[in-house]
Amino acid sequence: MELTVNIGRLKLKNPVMTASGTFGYGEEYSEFVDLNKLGAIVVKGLSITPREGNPAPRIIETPAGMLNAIGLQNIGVKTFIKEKLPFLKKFKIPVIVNFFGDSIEEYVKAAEGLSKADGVDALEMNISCPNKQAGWIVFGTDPKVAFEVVNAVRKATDLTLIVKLSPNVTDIALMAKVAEDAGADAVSLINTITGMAIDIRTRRPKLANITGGLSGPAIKPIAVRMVYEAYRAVNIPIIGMGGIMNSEDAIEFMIAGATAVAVGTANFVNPSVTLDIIKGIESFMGKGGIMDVKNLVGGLRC
Amino acid sequence: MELTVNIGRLKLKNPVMTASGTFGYGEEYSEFVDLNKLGAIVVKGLSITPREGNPAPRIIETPAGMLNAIGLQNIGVKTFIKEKLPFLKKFKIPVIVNFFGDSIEEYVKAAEGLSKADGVDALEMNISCPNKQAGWIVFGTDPKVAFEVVNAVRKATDLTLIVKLSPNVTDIALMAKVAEDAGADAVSLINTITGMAIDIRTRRPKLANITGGLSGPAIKPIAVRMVYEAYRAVNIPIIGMGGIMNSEDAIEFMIAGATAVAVGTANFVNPSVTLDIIKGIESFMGKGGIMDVKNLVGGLRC
Amino acid sequence: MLQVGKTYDPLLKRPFCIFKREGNVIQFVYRIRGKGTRLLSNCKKGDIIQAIGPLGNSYPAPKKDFIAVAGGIGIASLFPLLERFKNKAFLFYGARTKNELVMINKAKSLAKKIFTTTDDGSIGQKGLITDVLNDFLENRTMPVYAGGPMPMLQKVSDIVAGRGIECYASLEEHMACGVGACLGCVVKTVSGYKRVCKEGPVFPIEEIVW
Amino acid sequence: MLQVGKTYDPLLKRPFCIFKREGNVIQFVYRIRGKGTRLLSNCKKGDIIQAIGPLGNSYPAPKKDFIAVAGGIGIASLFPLLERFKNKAFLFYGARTKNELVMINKAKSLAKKIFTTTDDGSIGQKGLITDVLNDFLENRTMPVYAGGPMPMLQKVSDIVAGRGIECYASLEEHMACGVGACLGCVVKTVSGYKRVCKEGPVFPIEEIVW
Ligand SMILES: Cc1cc2nc3c(=O)[nH]c(=O)nc-3n(C[C@H](O)[C@H](O)[C@H](O)COP(=O)(O)OP(=O)(O)OC[C@H]3O[C@@H](n4cnc5c(N)ncnc54)[C@H](O)[C@@H]3O)c2cc1C
Ligand SMILES: Cc1cc2nc3c(=O)[nH]c(=O)nc-3n(C[C@H](O)[C@H](O)[C@H](O)COP(=O)(O)OP(=O)(O)OC[C@H]3O[C@@H](n4cnc5c(N)ncnc54)[C@H](O)[C@@H]3O)c2cc1C
Ligand SMILES: Cc1cc2nc3c(=O)[nH]c(=O)nc-3n(C[C@H](O)[C@H](O)[C@H](O)COP(=O)(O)O)c2cc1C
Ligand SMILES: Cc1cc2nc3c(=O)[nH]c(=O)nc-3n(C[C@H](O)[C@H](O)[C@H](O)COP(=O)(O)O)c2cc1C
Ligand code: FES
Ligand code: FES
Repeated sequence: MELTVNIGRLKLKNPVMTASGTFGYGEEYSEFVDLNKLGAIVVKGLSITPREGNPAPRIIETPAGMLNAIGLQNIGVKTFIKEKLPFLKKFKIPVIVNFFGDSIEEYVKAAEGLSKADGVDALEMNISCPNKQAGWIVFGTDPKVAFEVVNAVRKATDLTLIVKLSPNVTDIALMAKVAEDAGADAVSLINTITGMAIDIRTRRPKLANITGGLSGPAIKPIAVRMVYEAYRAVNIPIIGMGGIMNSEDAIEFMIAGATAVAVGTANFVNPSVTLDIIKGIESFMGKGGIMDVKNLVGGLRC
Repeated sequence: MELTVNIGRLKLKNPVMTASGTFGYGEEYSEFVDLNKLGAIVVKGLSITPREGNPAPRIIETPAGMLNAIGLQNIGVKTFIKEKLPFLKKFKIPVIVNFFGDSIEEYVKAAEGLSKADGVDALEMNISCPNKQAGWIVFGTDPKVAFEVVNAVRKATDLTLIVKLSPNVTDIALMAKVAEDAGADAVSLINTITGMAIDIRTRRPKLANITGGLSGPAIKPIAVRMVYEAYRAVNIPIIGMGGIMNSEDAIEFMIAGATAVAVGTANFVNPSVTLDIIKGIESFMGKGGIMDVKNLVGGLRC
Repeated sequence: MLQVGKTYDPLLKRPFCIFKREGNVIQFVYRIRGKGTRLLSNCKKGDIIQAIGPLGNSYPAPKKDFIAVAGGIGIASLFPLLERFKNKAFLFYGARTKNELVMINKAKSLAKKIFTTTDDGSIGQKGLITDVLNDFLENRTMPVYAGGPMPMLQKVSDIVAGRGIECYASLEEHMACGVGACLGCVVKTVSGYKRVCKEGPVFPIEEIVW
Repeated sequence: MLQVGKTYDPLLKRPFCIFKREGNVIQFVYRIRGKGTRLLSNCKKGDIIQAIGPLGNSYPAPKKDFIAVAGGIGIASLFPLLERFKNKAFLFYGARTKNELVMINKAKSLAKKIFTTTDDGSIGQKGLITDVLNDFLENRTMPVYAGGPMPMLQKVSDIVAGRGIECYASLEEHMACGVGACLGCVVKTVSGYKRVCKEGPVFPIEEIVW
């Protein structure tokens, strides 16, 4: 049975990876998961300089989902390379580093810094971040700005470049196309959907940051639809995510058009869920006589 | 205790109405709900000519939500006026008629037809419909097209005009502003979010229509956020909806900025939920010493 | 329609036939199919669940002997008929396997004659119940009442077509409201889409467009 | 962290203190607070729920007599200490009302001395446990261990501040992963945000920025 898939120049032994920000820097879950079994690991988003993040509460549960407003807290590219990468290098799986900036310059600097490091196999750029220059409007919601920042990063790195798209847009297919045109080797979607919750007794937002990102099974129907739309718009591989809780969900994303999938919130519910998903995909393929997992990709029959 | 709120020239005895498409033409729920107790009733979307709607399956449950692809099945403006309006006229509550078209001309015709009928108190125009002229791109996702269609309808009717916004946009505040500028007396949001679900065994979409609209508690955090954003952009009243299941949810929308709320999917879960919500709001006000429900509106403390 | 859980997942009520109603007691018979019915089966004595009903129509009363065709848990829709018209039914009851022929003994005692099949032959004849029905029908023109999965109903429809046989089928479709408001549960008929929860679940079989 | 339901609502595990651990048996003591704990309380004997733990740190062992301050169900975090160091604790135990002073007799038997308050005066002294603590402390410098709601902990912090008293607080924050990966459960400390699930839940109280 063939489980391998390719994302840019990466060859994954199976299509299941972790979603950025939900799996720390890998270490945190290594008690629960044999990291060597994963398709790839995607680490928490990094910026060129460390970020403190938002005050608490940062997390609120919602029906079949959760809102988070971590505020992109991270240790910065340098400390990551020094303190976290050596641990990750011990494993025989691709390490994909998620990163962001609040200006094109910061994106480029982070990409350059990470590209020089030994042990980083690919970059995933998170463009769901507010743009300092453009009045804090999110990079990933304006096609022109998105093109510009992706293109600038493309020129700054030779690594496989994955662009992580924001779902808070009118036309996800267009944004996927823009990323492709700007030189991305793959797109990943979806990032969290902006939401909020209010404590009606105090009349205050439940999150200190007022709004946060919605993730989990609640958003899966939206995410599957967006993968389906993006798949028909681009020729580069898609990494699908948003509410994947089990192997059936993962397969659903693949049929919609995802070459690989990333598991986020589900890790919190079951720390070894990624391994269950890999096993579940294998057994689904076994039962259905599917020899190559790539045959699932985009296999939707309408 | 003051429960009344105003939407355009409508005076509602309380802020709780039904969401279009989830309460039929009122009759269907009249066994469960004393319609006279509602703030207003909003009926299923009408078009100038009847529509057959989509094949089955039209409904799929999702985690804490549901997808629907009814396909805007309706009996048409004329039959509505003849067969359904007489029943609704017997009640002492405002009847708000939701309508749509697939061209500006159809919108205008439906608005004109409904405005002439005795017993229609306000119009809610659903702009989440594909535009025949603009290559079936949804009216409500392009600010220019949205302005044009709302403005055309504004000129065609003297009734209170509510514009129902699509959440499938990058900038809901902008769309609310466009509706206001084009002459809307109020905006209602959110309509369903486009989603899909796939049967992994048959590899077919679970809905005959491929995609459908996501509603229910799953989308509440997104809806509350959008109401909050729209509230800061416009001066006309907002009717908030999306996943309201109980009075606490309704109050949350009001604090975010909604003058009134509409209850959709929750009717399916509990057919008399609207009455429970009205009672719940009253008791919340009683306990909190809130004399006027309007004092909740936009009362978020950040 | 019965509430199956107390949280928002699952969200919607589930439709079931009223199996029996005596005084204040209403009985349902159901198969554990997915997560809703599984949760329902965890209910303990004394638990309270919301319910609305009865909804929609039911089979018209047969005037003479009749044929009842049940596929699996589809038997639930036919039981009230079997009870009301004891020893009048030729019951054709098929299922995938032995233990999906639920309440087979009860059914046997109510029917005039019973024919059973299973897909795997674990009890009764091996094969499809519709094949047995087809053989039995020959020139008979008794009314036919059918409840079961769509493919079975479609076969029944083919079998009775053009033979002047009165035939009613109880349909299943995904439902949200159960009261005719959402237009979610439609079936295509010769006179357009009809709501299974309101105009149905029982339809004259010749009206259905497959 | 304990799984509280079998569906996606509620979704996340809930954090609880390990109240007692003997061989294969782990005990928890919890208050029904919202929908998760309510669901948990419906568990029947034999039900299986997922759990991960133990997670994070615990109170450092006291070297002599010590003060334990518990607010409501915050007592759960202190019990292991009371059991391990019998008759060494001056226990200050406050709650809103009588029946929220859970396991008060057990606590009494383990403590050297117990002081109780309730907000409504239904048992013990009426008022806040921190006021009683404040009076008691005077010039004493015993180490203080505190578990309870944030406002109580903040008062404890004010009381011990600048008096050279060793003081540890067990904090509560909303959690998602429980293993330090999501950065969701942070508390602001003098050296930046720290994760309650990983660097905590117990922190030297003077490190916390209120
Ligand atoms: C009018 C009518 C009467 C019925 N009577 C009975 C009965 O007496 N006994 C019995 O065992 N079953 C009956 N069914 C089928 C029963 O409603 C489904 O088995 C049940 O809804 C499955 O729910 P689930 O959560 O376990 O399955 P899931 O597959 O998890 O359900 C997911 C969703 O699909 C819907 N769904 C799944 N299967 C069906 C189906 N066959 N028909 C309609 N919706 C479905 C559910 O309602 C739910 O919204 C009847 C259906 C209808 C329409
Ligand atoms: C380290 C730690 C140890 C704890 N130990 C105990 C214990 O031994 N016994 C006990 O009764 N309670 C304990 N709590 C509090 C307990 O976790 C909450 O009461 C519980 O999560 C509430 O869940 P719910 O679904 O009933 O409430 P809801 O209010 O419905 O919960 C909604 C969400 O808020 C979170 N939440 C609500 N209250 C708290 C809280 N106080 N702390 C953290 N998250 C919260 C929930 O985890 C959930 O994500 C502890 C909390 C922490 C952080
Ligand atoms: C707590 C948390 C932190 C996250 N941090 C990041 C991040 O740093 N960078 C990023 O691109 N996405 C981040 N995400 C988004 C996830 O990677 C993923 O796109 C999203 O959660 C949807 O998947 P899920 O529903 O499986 O969680 C974060 C999500 C969560 C829940
Ligand atoms: C079955 C169904 C049919 C609907 N039909 C319409 C419609 O005809 N016109 C319209 O503007 N909105 C329609 N809606 C959207 C609802 O009015 C509402 O905006 C949406 O469902 C969000 O609210 P909820 O989560 O409370 O259901 C429909 C929703 C559902 C679930
Ligand atoms: S279930 Fe809503 S119309 Fe039948
Ligand atoms: S709960 Fe995730 S870091 Fe603490």
